[in-house]
Amino acid sequence: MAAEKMALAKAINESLRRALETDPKVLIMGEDVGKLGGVFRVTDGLQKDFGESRVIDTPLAESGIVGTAIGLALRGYRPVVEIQFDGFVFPAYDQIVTQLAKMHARSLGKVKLPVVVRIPYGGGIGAVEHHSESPEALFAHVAGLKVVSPSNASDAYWMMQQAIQSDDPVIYFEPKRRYWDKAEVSTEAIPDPLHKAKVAREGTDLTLAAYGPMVKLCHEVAAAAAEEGKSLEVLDLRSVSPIDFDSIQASVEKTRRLVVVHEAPVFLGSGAEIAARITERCFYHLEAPVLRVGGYHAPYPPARLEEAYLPDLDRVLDAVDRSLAY
Amino acid sequence: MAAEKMALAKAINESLRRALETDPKVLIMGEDVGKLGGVFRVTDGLQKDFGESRVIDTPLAESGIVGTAIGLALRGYRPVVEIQFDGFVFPAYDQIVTQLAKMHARSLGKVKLPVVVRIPYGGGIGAVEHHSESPEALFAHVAGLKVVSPSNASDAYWMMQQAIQSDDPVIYFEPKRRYWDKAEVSTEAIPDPLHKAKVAREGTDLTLAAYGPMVKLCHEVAAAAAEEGKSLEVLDLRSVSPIDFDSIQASVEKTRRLVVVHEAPVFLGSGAEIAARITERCFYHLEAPVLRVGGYHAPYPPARLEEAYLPDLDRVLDAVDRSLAY
Amino acid sequence: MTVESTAAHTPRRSAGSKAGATGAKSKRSTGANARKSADPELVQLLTPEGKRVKNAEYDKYVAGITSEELRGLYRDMVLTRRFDAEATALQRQGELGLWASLLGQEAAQIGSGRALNDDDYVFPTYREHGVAWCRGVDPTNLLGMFRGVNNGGWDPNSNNFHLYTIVIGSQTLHATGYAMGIAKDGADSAVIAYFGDGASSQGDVAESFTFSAVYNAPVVFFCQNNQWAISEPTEKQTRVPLYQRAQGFGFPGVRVDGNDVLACLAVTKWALERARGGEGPTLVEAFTYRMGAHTTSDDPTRYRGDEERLAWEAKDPILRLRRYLEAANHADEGFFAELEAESETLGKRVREAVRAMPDPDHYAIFENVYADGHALVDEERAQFAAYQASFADVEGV
Amino acid sequence: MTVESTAAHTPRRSAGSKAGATGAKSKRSTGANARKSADPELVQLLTPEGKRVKNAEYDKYVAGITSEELRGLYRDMVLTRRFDAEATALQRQGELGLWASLLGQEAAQIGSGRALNDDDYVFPTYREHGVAWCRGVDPTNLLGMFRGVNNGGWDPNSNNFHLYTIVIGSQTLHATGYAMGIAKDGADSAVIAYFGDGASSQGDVAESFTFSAVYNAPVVFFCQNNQWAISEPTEKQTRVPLYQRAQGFGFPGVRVDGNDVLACLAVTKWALERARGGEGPTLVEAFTYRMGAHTTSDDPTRYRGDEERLAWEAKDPILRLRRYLEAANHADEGFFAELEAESETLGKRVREAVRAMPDPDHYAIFENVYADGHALVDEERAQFAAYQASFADVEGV
Ligand SMILES: Cc1ncc(C[n+]2csc(CCOP(=O)(O)OP(=O)(O)O)c2C)c(N)n1
Ligand SMILES: Cc1ncc(C[n+]2csc(CCOP(=O)(O)OP(=O)(O)O)c2C)c(N)n1
Ligand SMILES: [Mg+2]
Ligand SMILES: [Mg+2]
Repeated sequence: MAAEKMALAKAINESLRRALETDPKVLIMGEDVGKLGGVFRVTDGLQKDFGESRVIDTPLAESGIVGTAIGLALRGYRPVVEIQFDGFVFPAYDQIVTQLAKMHARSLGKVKLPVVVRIPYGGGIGAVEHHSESPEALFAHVAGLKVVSPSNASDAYWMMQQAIQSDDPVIYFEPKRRYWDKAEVSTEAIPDPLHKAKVAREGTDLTLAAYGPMVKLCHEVAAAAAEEGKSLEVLDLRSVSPIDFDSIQASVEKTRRLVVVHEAPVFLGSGAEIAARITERCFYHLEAPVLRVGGYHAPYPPARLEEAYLPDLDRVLDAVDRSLAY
Repeated sequence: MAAEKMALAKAINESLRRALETDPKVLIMGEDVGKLGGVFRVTDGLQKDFGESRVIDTPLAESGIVGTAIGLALRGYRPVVEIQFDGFVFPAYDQIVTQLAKMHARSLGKVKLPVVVRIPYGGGIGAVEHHSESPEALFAHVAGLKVVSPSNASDAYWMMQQAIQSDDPVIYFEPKRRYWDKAEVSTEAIPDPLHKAKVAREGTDLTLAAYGPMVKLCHEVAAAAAEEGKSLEVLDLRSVSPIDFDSIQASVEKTRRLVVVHEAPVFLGSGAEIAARITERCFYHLEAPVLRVGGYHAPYPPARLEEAYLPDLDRVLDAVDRSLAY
Repeated sequence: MTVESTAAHTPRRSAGSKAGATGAKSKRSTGANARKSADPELVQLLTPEGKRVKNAEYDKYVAGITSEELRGLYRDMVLTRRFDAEATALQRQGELGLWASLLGQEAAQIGSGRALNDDDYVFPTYREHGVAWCRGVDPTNLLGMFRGVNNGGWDPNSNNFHLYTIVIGSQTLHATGYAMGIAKDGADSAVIAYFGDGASSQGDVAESFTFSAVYNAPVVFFCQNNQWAISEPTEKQTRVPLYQRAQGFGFPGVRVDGNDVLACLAVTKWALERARGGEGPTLVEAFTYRMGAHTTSDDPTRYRGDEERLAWEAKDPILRLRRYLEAANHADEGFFAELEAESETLGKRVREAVRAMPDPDHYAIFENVYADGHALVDEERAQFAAYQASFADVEGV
Repeated sequence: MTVESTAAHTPRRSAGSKAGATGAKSKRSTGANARKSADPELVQLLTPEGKRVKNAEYDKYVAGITSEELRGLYRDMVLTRRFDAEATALQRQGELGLWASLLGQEAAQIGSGRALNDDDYVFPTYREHGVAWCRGVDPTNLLGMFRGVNNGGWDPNSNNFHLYTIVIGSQTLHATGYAMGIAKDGADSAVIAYFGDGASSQGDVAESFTFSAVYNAPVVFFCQNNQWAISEPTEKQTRVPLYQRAQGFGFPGVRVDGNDVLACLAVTKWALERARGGEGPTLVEAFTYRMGAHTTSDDPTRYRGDEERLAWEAKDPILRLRRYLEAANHADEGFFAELEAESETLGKRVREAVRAMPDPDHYAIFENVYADGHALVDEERAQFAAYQASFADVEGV
């Protein structure tokens, strides 16, 4: 059973299971991760099979979860902690930014903190407040953290393996609205490096760069554009810290146009950094400024407005047209 | 005594005093703000003159400080809270991001939270860990907050008046290494709007954009460049949310070159947004990519390394040269 | 439909307000350690069988309660449960995206809610539909966020009932700050902050205990221990009864039978009186049970069995009061029949109001982000308008 | 210079380890409520005058203590104070950027530090120089961050002494997690987490109480209540004695005379024994006094008077033990003279070591940001190198 079609949530579940099996130091921690298997069932069945001492239901306190995970890592464990929803990571922000991110440097390299923080993120599921946000830039700005987000089940599986094996803290953003999307997952494939972008679709006229939930949208955009005779390249960035600028640059040197798409607000979102750096690297190659499609500078809106708030086919196509019009 | 030369810290002190005098709803809260007058003496003498019920020493808990300030604002008060140092704002980050920033929208405008969060920030004072950071981008990315930073005593005075009068939460970043710099402060001048950038020095060859502690450096750079016959314009942005892009655009349309300088790490710092947006607005005007000078993607280093970490005259001049070389 | 109209018969100014509201002070004012609590003592005034039991300390707070007031409490609980059931049904029909049911917690909420005066202030979680009812908040207002048309949106000052807070524990600090403000104003009102057993673990809740104790703020912390935080039983949050938490912060804590509306009324009145009398914060732990799922998204069969629910059903708060009302002749058949009809009317009204609730205009995204405006929001709104207009052009062609 | 060499005479494995380490269990195992505490009771074994007083509960933990061990405790305190004074002087001379003095807190730190076994683990704040000494940490290591050449930089595993933590309260959660790990490993060691009276207000500290209680983690919370958090007296953090905080979380708290090294040793040994014996966390509040400024940047004359300091000087921890040693003939003149000389040597060594401490290479900025590397750091390092090289070019011309 080396390859199987499975949903993204199931792929993470299988990856966690494999990690628990292979390394006795791996722990799962979080609110409701045990019997319930998490509100999205990502940890389904793990406590049953690995016991309460490896799959730990914690008190309702995110700072406590990350803070004790740090202590467990100091003792030699490799905790994988779940934050139940994007909007609930902030009580843990202090522990993540001032402790998790900096302890390796503080110790001049003597301490390693192999902690993975799993955060289901993004919108599109019709949820109430604080359940649909995309705060990745708030972590990527902070040195000492690595930030990744898979777009499909296969990457979800392998990137989780790599995140757990990493000796650095990894913030692993799970595209919750893609949890139920299925894809072929080979449990024997040799994975790409964790922080390497992938050309998800080749094209010549313009590059669409995205990660997590927006990669699927970019595929749809490229397909729609193809019908109009435009050839778009889709880059799946996979990592937001570091960002694989070499791959973006290579693509842009070919297509000469770049549109970045993310759900997070555009203002100071990861697209800003990509635009700034790629413009610097490709100043004479770019035929148009790097354009960005993302959320607005507003709190994530109530469910009945999220369609208008989130990047969609038309908005990305609009940006593509604007770029091509230069 | 309508105009007086005073240090930046003293200007804030005078501005707070004026606010306490004018509006009985204004409160000062924070750790050690009372008898001690704050570790930088910014609130010196205020408790003595206005009493313990208006100038409040709080328990040592930043989330509690901001959270209770929100409650006081709901009751009609206008709290000005002090976070003792930049690196200690993170325990309050959840209250700031999920409550302070969003309650106005959550109430569809019925609730207003006129809370000012004062944060002495930035390096250059030879301090220990967590005392020299520049986290402004982490607040500017969040809708619902306004973020400002004065560069001189006069702005410090007036921007504090305006921040307190604002019905929105304002994160007021104080350039701690400039606390002792003196400038003329007129307590009767009609101030510029809070979020408007100022041309601090006119020039024609290149625009330097900065705010807070880096404005003084940019003046030094411009003076040095002038000796080499280069005419640099210095823009004091003053506000990081919103950013006055119109003023930057106007300057760049004239000079055609832009270098942004801040102490915060370059990666996803405010310079990224400025570069991205100005490139979009001025695509055909720019002779060179927008260049950025700032901190590295590393935890703020120990004091004996900060000189190498922080932007200085040579590093900014280097960027100016690189820009002019395009 | 407004609550006011449906709730008109009920005394809003605080049930049992004629009860002896003094005299308790001398006994209580020993402060922090007044309530020694080696063993959990559950304050109970009505047994599950509906028998009124004596309580030397708390009887006085409901001593003068009238039949009408008792019927009012019953009516509040029945209508709240009915509203709650309607909302659950509306979620199943797709009219709401989510619903957090209060089923089982009616006594805790109505008892505490009816202890309040109009000028007291409430900081709820996301489940205080019964308290909202007592405050006269239009239930339709509560449904907006669950339908996804807004994130709350009511004016907290209309009924001194703050917005629902979803981030667990945050509102306890807002409540404390508000109470500090009351003290500063020299006002004699009080604040009540609701939170759950799970929330008790959050740092913010501990900080609110610290601040309220240090500033002696007039706030009642009302913890509904409904035994569960989603799938986690209370043992995952604490190894001793939660009401004991208060003592270490220097104020009293008390555990009350959260399914006994009279006891909840009495204990909350006592705590509010302490607050108003300048004695500072109190923690009330209402020992109750979440009879339904955490929310409509939850599946409790994954983590708890039926026996527990059955045991708690026997302690049902509404049934218990009904037995008492009937046994003590506080209500006749006509009352119950009329209430049944009123219940139906309420259900129908809520249903209709929700179905009629319009979707917000897309431009609402850009509204109320700032009170004083923000250049970036203006720019994005303009871009959005231009983008929308581009479709109009296309459609116009 | 290493501590090991200077500290060679002192029994590192825990002073008084021969003392009866059993027997306490039966009395303590009632758990949370074992320590009823309506009034603060201060555990004291040595009066300020150096008189040994009996204590039925804690005597047994120091019952077998030898003269040599007592002299060891004295020597630890004297050398720690000397080191501390030297560091303060070095700050005045510009060799350090800042110093956080432990003056006055020697007994709390040495007493608790010497209660530990080698395989126990310590999570300090930024002021635990005396505990570091007990652990055999080279004092020079402590000075690096205050000189500004690093942010700590020692290997916590070398002496089971974690890095200093500046963000108030954070380390109590790390300590709890570490202790959870010990329990998972089935090891019989324990963890001690230091924090201050001010820190007690931080949400993180409350969360560490919750987690350690729920998981029954083998951790001792050691709060040095030195009466001040910078300029704020303890009343700004709590209105009841801090040791009482523990009870509401379900574990015992005890207040010990923090200027009495014997009492601190005994109480900490008791708490550690509880931890190792599977009885979970304990809170020890060491009631002591910060005799100096908060740090060398602080000016305490702005917020407190002399009387207070004078009152506490009479309770000086070192003087008190000296009186006892002399009165009970545990030490002679030779010992004190020798210690004075050793003290001088230590001061000299620290001075020389600090002055010899090189500034770090600029490239250190880019080191140890990540364990596995990061493309952006590599890129910035390369840019930095190119930029540096551009000067070399200029200078070369
Ligand atoms: C900070 C935060 N973390 C996690 C959640 C997700 N969540 C919503 S309700 C809940 C359980 C709350 O339990 P409790 O406090 O007992 O209240 P109850 O739901 O039982 O009324 C959780 C974990 C949240 N809303 N906020
Ligand atoms: C989160 C945080 N807020 C503020 C500070 C600034 N600060 C440093 S020490 C201190 C007082 C600490 O008091 P206490 O916990 O009693 O320890 P002590 O210094 O007395 O040993 C403060 C406010 C900090 N280091 N961390
Ligand atoms: Mg609950
Ligand atoms: Mg202290």
